[in-house]
Amino acid sequence: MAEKEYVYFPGCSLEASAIEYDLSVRKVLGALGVKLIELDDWSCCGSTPAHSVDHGFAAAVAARNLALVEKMGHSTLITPCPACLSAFKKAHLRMEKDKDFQKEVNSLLDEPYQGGVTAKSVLQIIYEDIGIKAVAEKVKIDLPDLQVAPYYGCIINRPPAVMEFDDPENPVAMDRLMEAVGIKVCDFAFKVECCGAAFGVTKRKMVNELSAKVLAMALEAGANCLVVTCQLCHQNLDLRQEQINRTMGTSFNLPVLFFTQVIGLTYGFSPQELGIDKHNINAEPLIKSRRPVEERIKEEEEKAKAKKPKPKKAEEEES
Amino acid sequence: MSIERLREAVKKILPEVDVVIGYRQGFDPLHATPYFISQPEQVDQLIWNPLCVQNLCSYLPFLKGKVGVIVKGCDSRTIVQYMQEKLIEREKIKVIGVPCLQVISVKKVMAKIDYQVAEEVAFEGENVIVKTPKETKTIPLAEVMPRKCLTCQLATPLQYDILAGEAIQANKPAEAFEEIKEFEQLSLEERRRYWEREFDRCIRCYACRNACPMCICQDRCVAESRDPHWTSQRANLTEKFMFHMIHSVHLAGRCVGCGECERVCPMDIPVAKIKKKISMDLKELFDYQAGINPDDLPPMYTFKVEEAKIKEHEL
Amino acid sequence: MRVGVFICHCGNNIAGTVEVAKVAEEARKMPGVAFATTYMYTCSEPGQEEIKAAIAREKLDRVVVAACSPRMHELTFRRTVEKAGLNRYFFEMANIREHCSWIGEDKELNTNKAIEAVKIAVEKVKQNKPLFPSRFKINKRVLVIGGGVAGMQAALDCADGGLEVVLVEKSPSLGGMMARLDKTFPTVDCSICILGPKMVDVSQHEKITLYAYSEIEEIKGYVGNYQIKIRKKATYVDWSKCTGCGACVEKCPSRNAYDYFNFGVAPCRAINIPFPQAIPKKAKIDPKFCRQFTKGKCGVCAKICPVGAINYEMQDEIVSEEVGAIIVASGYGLIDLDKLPEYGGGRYPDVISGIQYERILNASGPTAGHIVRPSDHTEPKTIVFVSCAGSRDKSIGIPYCSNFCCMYIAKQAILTKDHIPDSQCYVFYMDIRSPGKGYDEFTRRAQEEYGVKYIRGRVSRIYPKGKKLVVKGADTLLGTQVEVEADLVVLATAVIAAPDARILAEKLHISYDPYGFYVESHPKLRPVETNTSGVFLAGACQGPKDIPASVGQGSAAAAKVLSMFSKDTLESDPQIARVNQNICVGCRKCIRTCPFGAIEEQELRDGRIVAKVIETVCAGCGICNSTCPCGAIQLQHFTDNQLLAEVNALCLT
Amino acid sequence: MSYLAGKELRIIGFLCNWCSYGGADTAGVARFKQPTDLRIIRVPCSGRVNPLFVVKALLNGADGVLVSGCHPRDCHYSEGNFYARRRLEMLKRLLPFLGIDERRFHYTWVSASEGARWQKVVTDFTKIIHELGPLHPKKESTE
Repeated sequence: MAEKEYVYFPGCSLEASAIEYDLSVRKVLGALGVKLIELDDWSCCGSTPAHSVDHGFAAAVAARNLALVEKMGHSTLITPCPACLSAFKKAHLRMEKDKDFQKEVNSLLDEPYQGGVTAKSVLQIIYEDIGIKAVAEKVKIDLPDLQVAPYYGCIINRPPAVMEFDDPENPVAMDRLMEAVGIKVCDFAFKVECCGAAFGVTKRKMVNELSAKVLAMALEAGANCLVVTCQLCHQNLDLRQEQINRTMGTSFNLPVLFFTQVIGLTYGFSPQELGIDKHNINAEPLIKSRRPVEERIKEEEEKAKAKKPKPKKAEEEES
Repeated sequence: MSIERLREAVKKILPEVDVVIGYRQGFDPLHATPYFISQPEQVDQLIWNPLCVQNLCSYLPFLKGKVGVIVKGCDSRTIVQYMQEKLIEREKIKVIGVPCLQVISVKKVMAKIDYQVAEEVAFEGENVIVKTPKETKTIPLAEVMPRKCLTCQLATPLQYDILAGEAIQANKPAEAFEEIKEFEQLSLEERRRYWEREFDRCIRCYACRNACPMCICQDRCVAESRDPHWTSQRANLTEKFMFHMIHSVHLAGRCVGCGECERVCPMDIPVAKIKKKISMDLKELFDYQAGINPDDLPPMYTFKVEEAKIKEHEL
Repeated sequence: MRVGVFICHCGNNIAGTVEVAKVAEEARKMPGVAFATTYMYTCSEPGQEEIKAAIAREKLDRVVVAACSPRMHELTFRRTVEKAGLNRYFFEMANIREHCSWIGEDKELNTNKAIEAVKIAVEKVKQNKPLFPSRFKINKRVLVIGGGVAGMQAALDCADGGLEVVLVEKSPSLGGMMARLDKTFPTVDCSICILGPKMVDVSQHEKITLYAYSEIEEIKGYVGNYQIKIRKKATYVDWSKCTGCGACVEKCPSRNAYDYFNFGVAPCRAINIPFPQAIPKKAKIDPKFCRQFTKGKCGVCAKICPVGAINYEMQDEIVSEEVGAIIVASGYGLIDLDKLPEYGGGRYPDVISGIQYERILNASGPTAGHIVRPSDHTEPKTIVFVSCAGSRDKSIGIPYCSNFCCMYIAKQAILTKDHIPDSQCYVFYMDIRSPGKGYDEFTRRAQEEYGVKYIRGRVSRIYPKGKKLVVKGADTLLGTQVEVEADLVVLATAVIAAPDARILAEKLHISYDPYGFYVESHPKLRPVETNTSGVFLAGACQGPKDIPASVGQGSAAAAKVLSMFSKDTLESDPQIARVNQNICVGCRKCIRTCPFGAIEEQELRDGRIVAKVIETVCAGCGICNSTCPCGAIQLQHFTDNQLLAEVNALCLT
Repeated sequence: MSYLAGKELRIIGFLCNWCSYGGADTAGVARFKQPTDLRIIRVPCSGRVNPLFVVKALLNGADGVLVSGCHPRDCHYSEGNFYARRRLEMLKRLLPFLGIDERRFHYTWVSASEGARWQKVVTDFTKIIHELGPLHPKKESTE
């Protein structure tokens, strides 16, 4: 696979509360032969606080970073964080559509943004640019006990007109990637339901209720682990799980992993390298049964041998 | 190519046709004029040299019976276009092709000999030698080449039944519509003033139209009719402009670029320019060139349900 | 030349924003205008009398009426001037209502615009020539496209009126959507019981030729004389032999064919008869599933068939018919469930469409009328109906209302309660639309007698939870979130144009709206006519419609055809191309560009070749006119000089 | 008598009877307000519009010309707008060569049901022509 190179925007939380997401992204993309150039002098994406105050301002905060990408002579910016992503995409789109708005925003910037940058999520470039096949090739380790429910959250692919990625109601990118690295995926109805997002502080009860639902539905679907692509979802589902149990009288104990961590494990990185030990809910019991992927293949071959082919006759009758 | 071979060719086909159209000397040595040959003895007066500028094909749609015609490379596109438009029955025409690398612009020669009477004209190698009462002037052919020859790609005709001479390759750079692209560099205002200036000189003599091989309406031209009444006879710029627009639009996708219109214009108006512009656009839009392939359809008389090159225009 | 100009107030519609008196005053100054006046309602009878009187009194030889759109009243006024002894084409209309008074706010500008509109009309009318229609014979047969209830009604009415009818139905049986319904609202009587007899009448009527499982291949010609090519699709069963005994269906080993009639509620055999009351009741093979075609071996049906009707080599067949008029009743379609992902459409087996539920309710349906869940064939106790599933939803390009969902949901809820007394139905709705006769009473019965719970609000999503489906939505009356755990969810999927509606429209040269429904020639006054004379509309192909409306339109279309055919000849529109053979140079460009092949070569005595227009074939588009270099061929009433006069009126000022 | 100098410019529209003229009617019935400059000439089909009508208008005093027909494939005469599309495209490219801004001539497709679209076309086109200003500044004096 050809060497790829991307400008990388970690975003604030990946340097703090979700540092393990950053670690695992760098490990996995590294293994996939992707070179990450961290956007130098990157600043806040403007996400939630800014646009609730002023759209022009919010766009400017985001566009500053996009302008920096242009300055580096690049046209693509990738970020793991869906909130940053949507901030970039929204700013870019509105500036493109509305010339007056573009003027207004650029007037706030030292370096005007020319509109030449496409922002993509890490999930999107792994799924689309690198591709299932390349991802599968790198697998070394099998995780037989893992049964995941992929949870996409609300904004990584919505609104479709802005995000232009995957199916807005029934996204499949993570499902396919998990399957590609040999993980059992459960059919999960709550893929894009709301986890309560940033209301954790102001409306804790509501967030607990919503997150509880997501966790309950995951168990419902037969999963023993949630896989996420958004560190805010992760916070609500992992960090707050005990809180949920307390307030809702539930007793969830459901590990929540970033999809890059799961891929990382199958690539043979240790849980520590991927920062899995940083999580609140311990995933170790689920993943300790790690074994070389060859073993699984052997096992399957034997299974195949075991059951003998159906008689021709039957197939006529069937249908 | 030698005049003998041409005369042979004419003699050879004369029995099969009612008339052969060629050239002979006109009112002075510097002018050739069309010559209608029906008797063998006329053949000796037949001439062939760079003075033979006229596009003789223009007569074909209006002649009944079987006709022979002497055709230069550039003129042969006219034949092809007639075939496309079914204006001639090819089998009734005997085409005598003549290889040709250039003709000369009589106007340019006249200028060189500052409008003296030409007593003798001779061609030696790459020069034309004109004897006037005052002097004998040797002019390099290249210096008196008409515009159309500068980008000529058809040294040998596309269509012929007999080729009088050896087929030769064109030796000019291909038409790249340079002059059109150059002109389009001017501002709108400059372009507008340019055409107003040019067309203001028009005296509506209709020479351009009458010389045009594709103007098949001739005496029924709408420029002079009252029903339909597209233009009045008033001599103002608007009406002149309108006439030239009619001429150009009627030739859209049909103009074979023979340059007759410009050659015959007594006021030196670059009337071929607009047609060339249209030809350029149609080549780009429909990949079509008039007078090249007999099986083509002129683009204005056909369509595609999905037009690859035409995009919807937004406001 | 003495032109008379009549400016209409149209009550306040025009006079409100246009100074009509000023327009008349200016009109009087225009060269050639001998008389100009204003009138309150020019189209009214006294208004027309006024015109006639003025023509006589003022010796007018041309008339201009400045009023509404010519598409509205041009014909009216042409008749008026004709009654007054002028040729009807010595008349022009200036549109100062739709194109002026209704769209401009500034009275001064409107007035001036109206004055110029009059000026254009005056200049045009001065160029007008008298034109005289010729008459041509018509073929008094009618083609009906579509064998649904609207098409059958139209066919029966025409046939009873003595016309020969050619009825073309795309599917293997008559009946259309109505044949699939269980009961009909608001009377709750059995759909097929009232439709069946109609189907029989159609099949037995000696004046009706039925082509089932056939489609329109090509339509040529013009009003009064159409040539139709019909494609009879291969059924692989010789219908002249097939008795409809069904033995083949019994024995067919391929049991997983898609059941089009039942909208895939359950699979059917590769050879099948769509439903018990089908007409014609003949079997047909679906080669997509038949093993003889997929695997190249089987032949069971051929072996079993007592009359040897099976023919695997059968090919499509093209038959020609000639008719004088066409009634289009091609019906409607429904959006696919998977267009509604937020409702799990297509993903969850127990989320079904309204029409699928009809089949489940239906005694002759795949479940023999027992209400069961497609997933596990258990009886559902809680059923949720979601109205406007796709309808009134700009986001998927369907802003319109599907017309009859509110009613059939109420009906289905009532039927559900009848089938399963201990069941509970919920209906999520935006508004209850029940304007028909007895309709609102019906929806109230559903709520009051049958205890159907109506929740006003939209459903945001549906997701499975164990064996159940959780329907999550808002109750906008209580202002709360609601979640209903349902066993079965029925989506009232939006009505859309039939799949091939656009293709058919292009064959018919009729226009369709942005959604593919056919456009009637006037929304109020000409609801079954199209802008193509001789082509009429019936049923839901023109827009979502319930049964009574479709039947009504079917009869209306039939009446239009009968009245058109009450004469033996039709008047040909004289607004066609005419060649001035003295000018024509015979370049044949018009012949090449005419879309109708209405121009042919003609050799004159002097051997000149010129163009000649075939009057009955020319449709009057004028392409030839703008193609002809010397202006020899002119479209009458839209000649170069007439259009130039209009241009000059505006430019040479 | 002419358009109101200063307030309006001279804009001429050639509309096909079946689609665009109907679309303009639909807009009127719906009371969709529009600028008043446009003067409409009704033709049976956009295929009837000889490019020379547009030239004639522009040379003789029009500041803008609009041609509107049925959408491709939806022509009442099945092929008229296909010919129109080719011929008018040729003209649109030719005009600037003669020094006339190509924005002064617009051709488009509006169906009988698209009243709102018609309103937008008229409004936008009129706006553009007013931005460009009169094509014949000395018009009054020249004739």
